[in-house]
Amino acid sequence: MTATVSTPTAAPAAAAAAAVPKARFDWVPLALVAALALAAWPLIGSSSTWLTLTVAGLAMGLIVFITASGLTLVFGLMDVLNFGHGVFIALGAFVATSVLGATAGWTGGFGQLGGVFLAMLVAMATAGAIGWAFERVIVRPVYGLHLKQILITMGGMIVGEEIIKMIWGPGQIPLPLPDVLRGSYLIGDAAIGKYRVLAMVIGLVVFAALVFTLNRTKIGLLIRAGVQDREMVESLGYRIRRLFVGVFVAGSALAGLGGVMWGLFQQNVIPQLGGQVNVLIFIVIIIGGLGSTLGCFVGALLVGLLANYTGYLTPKVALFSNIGLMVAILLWRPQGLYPVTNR
Amino acid sequence: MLNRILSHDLPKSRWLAIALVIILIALAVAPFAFPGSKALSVAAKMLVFVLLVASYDLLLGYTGIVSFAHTMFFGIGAYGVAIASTRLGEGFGAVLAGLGIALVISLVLSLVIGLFSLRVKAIFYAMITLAVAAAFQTLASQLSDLTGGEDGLTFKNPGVLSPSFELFEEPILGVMVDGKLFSYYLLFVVVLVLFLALLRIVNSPFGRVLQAIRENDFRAEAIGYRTVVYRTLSNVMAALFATVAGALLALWLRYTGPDTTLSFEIMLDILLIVVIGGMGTMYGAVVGAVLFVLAQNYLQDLLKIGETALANVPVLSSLVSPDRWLLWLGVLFVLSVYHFPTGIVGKLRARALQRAAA
Amino acid sequence: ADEIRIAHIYSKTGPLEAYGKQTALGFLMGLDYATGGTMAVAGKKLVVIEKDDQGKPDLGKSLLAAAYNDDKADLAVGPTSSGVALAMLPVAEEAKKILLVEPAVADSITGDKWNKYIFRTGRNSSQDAISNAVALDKAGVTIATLAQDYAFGRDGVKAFKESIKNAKIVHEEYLPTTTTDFTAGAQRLIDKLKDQPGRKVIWIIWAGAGNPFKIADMDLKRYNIEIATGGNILPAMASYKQFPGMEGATYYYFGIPKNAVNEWLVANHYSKHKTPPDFFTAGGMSAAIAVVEALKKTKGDTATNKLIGTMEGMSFDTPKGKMTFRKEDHQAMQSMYHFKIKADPAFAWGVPELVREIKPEEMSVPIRNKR
Amino acid sequence: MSNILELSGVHTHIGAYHILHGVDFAVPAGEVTMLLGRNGAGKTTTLRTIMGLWQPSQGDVRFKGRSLKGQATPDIATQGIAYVPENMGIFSDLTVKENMVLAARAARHAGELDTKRLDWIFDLFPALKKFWLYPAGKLSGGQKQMLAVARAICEPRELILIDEPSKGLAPSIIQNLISAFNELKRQRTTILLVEQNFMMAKALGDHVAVMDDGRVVHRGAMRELAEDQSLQQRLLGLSLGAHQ
Amino acid sequence: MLETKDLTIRFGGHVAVDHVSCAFKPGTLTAIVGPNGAGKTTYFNLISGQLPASEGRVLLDGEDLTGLPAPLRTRRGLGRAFQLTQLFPNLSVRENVRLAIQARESGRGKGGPMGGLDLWRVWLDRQAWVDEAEALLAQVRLADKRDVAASALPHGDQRKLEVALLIALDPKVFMFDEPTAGMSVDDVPVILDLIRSLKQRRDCAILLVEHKMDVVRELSDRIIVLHNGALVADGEPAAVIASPVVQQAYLGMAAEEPA
Ligand SMILES: Nc1ncnc2c1ncn2[C@@H]1O[C@H](COP(=O)(O)OP(=O)(O)OP(=O)(O)O)[C@@H](O)[C@H]1O
Ligand SMILES: Nc1ncnc2c1ncn2[C@@H]1O[C@H](COP(=O)(O)OP(=O)(O)OP(=O)(O)O)[C@@H](O)[C@H]1O
Ligand SMILES: [Mg+2]
Ligand SMILES: [Mg+2]
Repeated sequence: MTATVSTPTAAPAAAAAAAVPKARFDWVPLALVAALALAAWPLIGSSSTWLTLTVAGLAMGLIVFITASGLTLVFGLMDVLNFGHGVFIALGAFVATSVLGATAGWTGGFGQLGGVFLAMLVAMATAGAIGWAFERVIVRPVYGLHLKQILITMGGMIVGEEIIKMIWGPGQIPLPLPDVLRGSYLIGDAAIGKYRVLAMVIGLVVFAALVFTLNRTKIGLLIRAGVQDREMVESLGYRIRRLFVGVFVAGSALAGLGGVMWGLFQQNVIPQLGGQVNVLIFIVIIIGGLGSTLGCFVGALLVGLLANYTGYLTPKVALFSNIGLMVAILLWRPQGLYPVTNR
Repeated sequence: MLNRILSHDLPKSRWLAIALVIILIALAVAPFAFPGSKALSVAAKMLVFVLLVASYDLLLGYTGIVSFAHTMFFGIGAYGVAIASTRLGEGFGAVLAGLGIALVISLVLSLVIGLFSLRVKAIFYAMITLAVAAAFQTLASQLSDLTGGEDGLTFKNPGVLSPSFELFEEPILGVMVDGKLFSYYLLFVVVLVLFLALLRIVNSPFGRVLQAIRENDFRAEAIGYRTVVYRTLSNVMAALFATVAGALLALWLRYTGPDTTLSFEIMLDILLIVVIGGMGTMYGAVVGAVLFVLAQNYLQDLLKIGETALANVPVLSSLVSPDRWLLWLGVLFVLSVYHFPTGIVGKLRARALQRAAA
Repeated sequence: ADEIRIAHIYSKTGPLEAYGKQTALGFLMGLDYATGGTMAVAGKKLVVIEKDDQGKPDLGKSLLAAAYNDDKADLAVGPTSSGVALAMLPVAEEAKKILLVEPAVADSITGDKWNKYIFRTGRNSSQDAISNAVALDKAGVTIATLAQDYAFGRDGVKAFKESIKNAKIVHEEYLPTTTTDFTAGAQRLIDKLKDQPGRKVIWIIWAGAGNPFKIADMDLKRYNIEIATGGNILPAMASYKQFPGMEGATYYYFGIPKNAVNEWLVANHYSKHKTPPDFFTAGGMSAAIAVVEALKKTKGDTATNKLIGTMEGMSFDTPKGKMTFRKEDHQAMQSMYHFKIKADPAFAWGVPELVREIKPEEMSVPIRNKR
Repeated sequence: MSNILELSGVHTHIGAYHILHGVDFAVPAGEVTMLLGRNGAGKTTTLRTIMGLWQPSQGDVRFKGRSLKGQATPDIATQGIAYVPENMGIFSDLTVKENMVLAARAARHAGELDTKRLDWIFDLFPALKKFWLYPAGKLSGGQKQMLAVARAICEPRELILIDEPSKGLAPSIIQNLISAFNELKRQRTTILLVEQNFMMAKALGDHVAVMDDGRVVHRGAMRELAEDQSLQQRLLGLSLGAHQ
Repeated sequence: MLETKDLTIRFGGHVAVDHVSCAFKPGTLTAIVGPNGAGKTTYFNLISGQLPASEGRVLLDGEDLTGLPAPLRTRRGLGRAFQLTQLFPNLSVRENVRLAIQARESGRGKGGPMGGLDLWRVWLDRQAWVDEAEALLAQVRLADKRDVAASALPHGDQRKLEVALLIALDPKVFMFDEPTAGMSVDDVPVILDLIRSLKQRRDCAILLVEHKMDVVRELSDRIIVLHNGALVADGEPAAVIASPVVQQAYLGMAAEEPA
C-alpha cells in the first residue's frame, strides 16, 4: 500500500477565524413576553382590564425577580444552589416590620418613603451580614458539591426559620403599606397600584445593576473561573475566597431587599414565608436557565403575567399555571430560556 | 446463610453490627418490651421510615439522583389504601385493590417523570421534582371529594387489623393481643422483607451499575450501559417501594392526609435521615430512621429538662425551649453533613477499616 | 385516684404555633378562674398534661392515644388544626374517653365524622358563616364572595349562602390558597359587581397566609363596593384598620362581650401579659370552664358515660357569655358579634365595634351528624 | 549563582496518606531545573506543596530566602510564581481570551494585555489565535495544554512551575515549546519543569532532580544524567533506545 | 470491518471533521496523527457516538450505526479509551474493571435473561467476572492497587486503568486516544505490549491516536493523517512520515499554519 497524499488546503487564518462564530443575542424569549401580553388582549376583551392585569403582572414579576435574583446570582456565578435563600427573604421581611414599626412616627409622603427605603437598607445590610456568616459556616465546606449544598443549605433554612420564630415570635406580623404607597393611579378604568410602580422601578434598577457588573467587569469572569477550578484561580494569584464571600453577601442582600418588597406586597409576614416563596423562585430560575440573570428576569415576567391572565380567564388553571409554564418551557428549551453552559 | 440473606453486604463494623442487632430485636419485641401506645407508634413510625428512606437511598445514595417528589409516591400509596377503604368499605380486598391501583399510578407517574426529565442535569431534576411535588399537593387538596382535602381521610381497617379486634380476652405477657398488635407485626414483616429485597437490589449487578452511573455517567455510557434506562428503572423502583411504605403508614394510622404523607416537611425528614444515617449504605436508612424518629419524639422532652435547668438564663432558655426542637434538629443536620459526610454508617465503617489496618 | 388528669394537645410548634399558644394560655387561665385558683375539683387535683402535635395529624393521633392509655388522662382537650382533630376522633371512640375539641373549626368534626365522645366549645365554620350572613343579610344588598379554593373555603361559602334570605349573591370567587397577587380575582369581582344597583359587598372568607384585603388597593370605592369579613386574631386585624366602617361578624373580640368572666379575663391578661386576650385565648378559657363545670356536676367523677350525660345540654358561662352543648351533636351554641370597624389610632389594629350580639337562637346551625 | 527556591526536608500528607518523605532540592535562579521520576513518585505533590495547595507537615519551602510556609496560595502566586498544573486547570466555560485576561493580573480587559507578548504567544501556539473567542472547554486536548502554558507566560514571572507540558502535544508544537522555554531562559526566568519526555528534558534542562517514592534520590547537572546511561537505567528505568 | 463514509461534524461554522471516509481492517493497527486540534478525538467521538454526526455514516461489519446512541455502539463492538481519563473515581480499581466486564457480558446477552438488568443475583455470585478483573489488573501492573479508589491513583496509573477498561470490553474495534500520554517511561512498554498482543489476535481493528512518532513508527501498519478535520494522507507508515505534508505540518519546525 502506498501513501495517498493530498495537499492540505492551507486554510487562510482569517477565514478560519471568521468561521468561529460569536454568540448572537437571543431575542426569542423576550419576544415571548410581548407575545403573551398581546395574545391575552383579545381574550380579555376590555382594554382597561387588560392594562390593569398586565401592569400588575409585570410588577408582580419584577418583585419575584428581585427575590430570585440573589439566588440566580449565587447559582450562576458560584454554582451554589442555596435552598436556604428563602430564609434571607423572610429575614428581610421581618427586619422591615421592625424598621417600619420604629419609623411609624415619620409622617408625610417623604417621611414614609424614607421609612421604606431605610427598611430596605437595613434589611439588605442585615441579610448581607447573616449571609456572610452563612457562607462561612454552612456553604464554604461544600463548594462544588451539589448534593451536599442542597442538604446543608436546607439545614440552614430550618435553623434560620426557627431563629426568626425566636426573635419575632411564631405568628403572623402585619406589615402595612405606608399611606403614600396605597391606592392606585387611575388611567381610564384601569387601576395601577402605586406600590407596583415603585416595585417596577426597583426591579429594573436591580436588573440593570446586575447585568452591568456581570458583563462589564472582571469580577464576573473571576468568579465563574473560580467555580470551575478554584485552586487554579488561587494559583493565578487571586484571593477567590473573598470574592466568593462578596457574591454570597450580595446575593443574600438582594434576598433581603426581595423580602422587603415581598412583605410590603403581601402586607403581612409569617416565618414560613421563606419556604413558601422557594418553590416559586425555583420555578422562575429553572425557566430562566439556572444562573442566567436575563433568563431569571424573563422567567419572572412570564410567571407574573401568566398568573394574572389565567387568574382572570380561568382561575382553576391559575393553580397550575406556574408548573405548566415550566413544563412547556422545558419541552421547548430543555435547558431553560437562556441556558448557562456546562450546567 | 446470613451472608446470603444480607446479600454479602455485611455491616463491616462491629459497632454497626451490634447496633443493627439491637434495633432488630428491639423492634421485634417492641409491643412487649415497651408497652404503651406512644412507644408502639414510635416503633411503627420507625418501621415505615426505614422502608421509605431505604427506597430513597436507592435513588439518592446509589444512583445519585436528587428528587423531591419521593413523598408524592409515599402519598399515592397512603391515599390508595385510604380512598379504597372509604369507597369500598373496610376489608382486605379494598386494601389490596387500593395498593394495587396506587402501585400502577406510581409506576406510570415515575416512568413519565423519569423519561421526561432524567436526561437533564441533576440540579434541574431536583428542582423540577420539587415543583411537581408541590403541584401534586395542590391537586390532592383540590380533589377534596376523593381525598378529603386538607382534612384527609379517616377510615377503618379490615377486621383483624382494627383495634377493636381482640383475639383473647386476657392480655398475654401484659399485652392485649389485638388488631393493633397484628398491624404492627404486619408492618414489621413487610418492612423486613422489603428491606432485604432492597439490599439485594443494590448489591446486584444492576445496583453496581447504578453506582457507576452516580460516579461518572459519561463513562458508564461509554462502556455500554444505557444510563437513561437504569436511572428510570431506579426511579420507578424507588417509587414503588415508597408507595408500599405509604400504604403501610395508612394502615397503621387508619388516617391519610396531606400533612402525614405529602408535605415538604416529610421530604425534609427523609433527607435528614439519609444524610445522618449515611448515603449509599442501606443500613444508614435503618440507623438514621431509628435515631431520627427517636429524636423527633423525645428531643422535646430532653429540651424540657434543659429549659428547666436554664430557666434563669434569658437567651439560652429560649434557645433550649422545647418549642424550638426543630432548631436543634436543624443544627444536628448541618453538623452531620459537615462532620459525617458519610453518615453514621460511613463513619463506623471507616473506623473499623482503620482499626483493621492498624 | 385523687387526681383528674386532663391532656391538652395542641400546636406548640408548627404552622399554627401562634394559635395553639393562645389556646393553651387561655385554658390554664380558665382552669384557674373556674376552680377559684385551687386547681382542684371536689378535692381532686387537676393535672394538665400538655402535648405538642406540631400540626401533624399522625402525631396528634398517637399523642392522644398515648395520653389516654399511657398517661391515663381522663379526658382530652384540643387540637388546633382541623386536620389533626379529624384524625383524632376515632381515637377517642376507641379509648371511650371524651375529647373536647377547641379550637379546630371543621364542620365535619361535629358532623359526619362525629362520635359521641366528641364535644366542641369552639365555633364551627357554619356558625362563622351563618353569623356573617345574619350580619349582612338585608334586602337590596348585592353580595359576591371571595374564598380560598379548597374544602374549608367552599364549605364556608355554602353555609353562608344557605343562610342568606334577603340579599342577592351574584358571584362566588375562589382563589388558590397560595395566591399572592389578587389583581385577577379582584378584577373579576369588580366586573361582576360594578353595574349592580344598591349596596355592593364583597364578603371575604380567608384563613392563613395571603392577604385578600389588598384588593382594596384597586380603588373599589370608585364603584361603591365595600368589603366585609369575619373576625380574626389581632395581628391579622391590622389590615382591617384600612377599612373603617367594614362590617362582619366575629367569634370574639376582647372589647365586645360584657360579662364577669370576660372582665376577669381581660383584666388578668393585661396584668400578666401586658396585652389583651385574643381570639383563641377566649376559646381556651371556655374549654377549661366547660371541663370544670362538668366535673363539678359529677362531683369529680370521671366515668366517661356519666360525663357525657352531664355535658349533653349543659350550659356554662364563658368570656362569650352563656354557651350550651346541644344534645344532638355536642356543639356548643354561642353568641356571635356583628361588628363595624373603627380606626382608632390607639390600637395597631382595626377596632371592631359591636353593632349587635347575634344570639344562638337567631342562627339555625344545621345538625349534620348521623346520629 | 543563588538559589531562588529551596526545599528542605519537606513532608506532605494528603489525608491519612504520607506522600512526601523529606524532599530536599534547590532551584538555581535563571536556569531550568528538571524534576523527573516515575508515575506516583511525588512530583505533582511537590509542585502543589510549593504552591501552597497542600501544606507541608514538616520541613520548609523558601522562595528568595523567605519561607512560604503557612502562606495561602494567592499570596505565594503574587510573589512571582506561575503554575501550570498537571490537569491544565483550564476554565472551560470561559473563552480563550477570558482565560488569558485572568492570567494577566494587571489587565482589566483584553485591551490591556501586553500585545508584544501576545504576538509572541500566538507565534508559538497559532491555534490560540484562531480560537481566541472560543469556549476553552471545547478546545482539543493539545490546544488546552497550549493555553495552560500560555497563561503561565503571558506576563513575566520569576519562577514558573510546569507539570508535564508536553503530554498530548504534536511534535511540532513540542519544538515550539522548547524554543519558548529557551526564550524564557534568556529572559532569566527560572523554570521548574516536571517531564516524562526525556528528549525534552535533555534539550532544556540545566539541572535535574530525580524523585522516587516521595524522596529526591538524585541531584545534579542534566548533562551528567544525559550522558550516563546506567544512571538513567537505575533512576528512570530508561532502557537503551528508549522511546523518546 | 469499520468504515466511515463522509463523516462530518460542524460546530457552528467550524468544521472539526470534514468528510472523512476511511475503512479499517481487522488485524491492522491504524495510527491517526495530525496536529493538535486536527479533529482526531472528534473523529473518535463521531465513531463511538459521543457526538452526533452532521453528515456521513458509520458502518460496522456492514451494519449502519449512525443513528445509535453511544452505549449501543459499544455493545455492537466499538470500544473507546479517552484522551482525558474517564474513570469511576470513588470506586475501587478492581470494581472499575469489573463493571466493564459486566457491561461486556450483559451486552452480549450473557448476563442472564434480563441482561444488565439483573436485579436479583448478588454481584459476587459472578466470581468469574471478579477473577477476570484480577487477571487483567495483573496484566497492566495494577494488581497491588486493586482496592484503592481510582481517584487516588497517580496520573500514570489512571492512564493504565483507562486502557484496562477498554481491554475489558473486548470490542471488535479498539480506539486508543493517546494511551501513553503522561505515563512514565518504564510503564509505556507495558501498554505497548498489550497493544501488540491485541494486534496479534488478528480479529480486531485497532485505531491509535498518538503523538509519539517512535511509537507510531514501531506499532502501526498504516497511518492516516488528519489536518483541519480533513483526511490528507493515508498509507504505509514510512511513506506517510516521509511525505511533505507530514514533515511540514506535523513534525516540521515550521509553524502549524500561517497565523
Ligand atoms: N488526593 C490523593 N489522595 C491520596 N493519595 C494521593 C492523592 N493524590 C496523590 N496521591 C498519591 O500520592 C503519590 C504521589 O502522587 P503524584 O501525583 O505526586 O505523583 P507524580 O510523581 O506526579 O506522578 P505522575 O507522573 O503519574 O503524575 C501517589 O502514590 C498517589 O497515589
Ligand atoms: N464540542 C465542541 N464544540 C466546539 N468545538 C469543538 C468541540 N469539540 C472539539 N471542537 C473543536 O474541534 C477541533 C478538533 O478537536 P479534537 O479534540 O478532535 O482535536 P485532536 O485532533 O484530538 O487534537 P489533540 O491532539 O490536541 O487532542 C478543535 O479545534 C476543537 O476546538
Ligand atoms: Mg504528576
Ligand atoms: Mg485529542
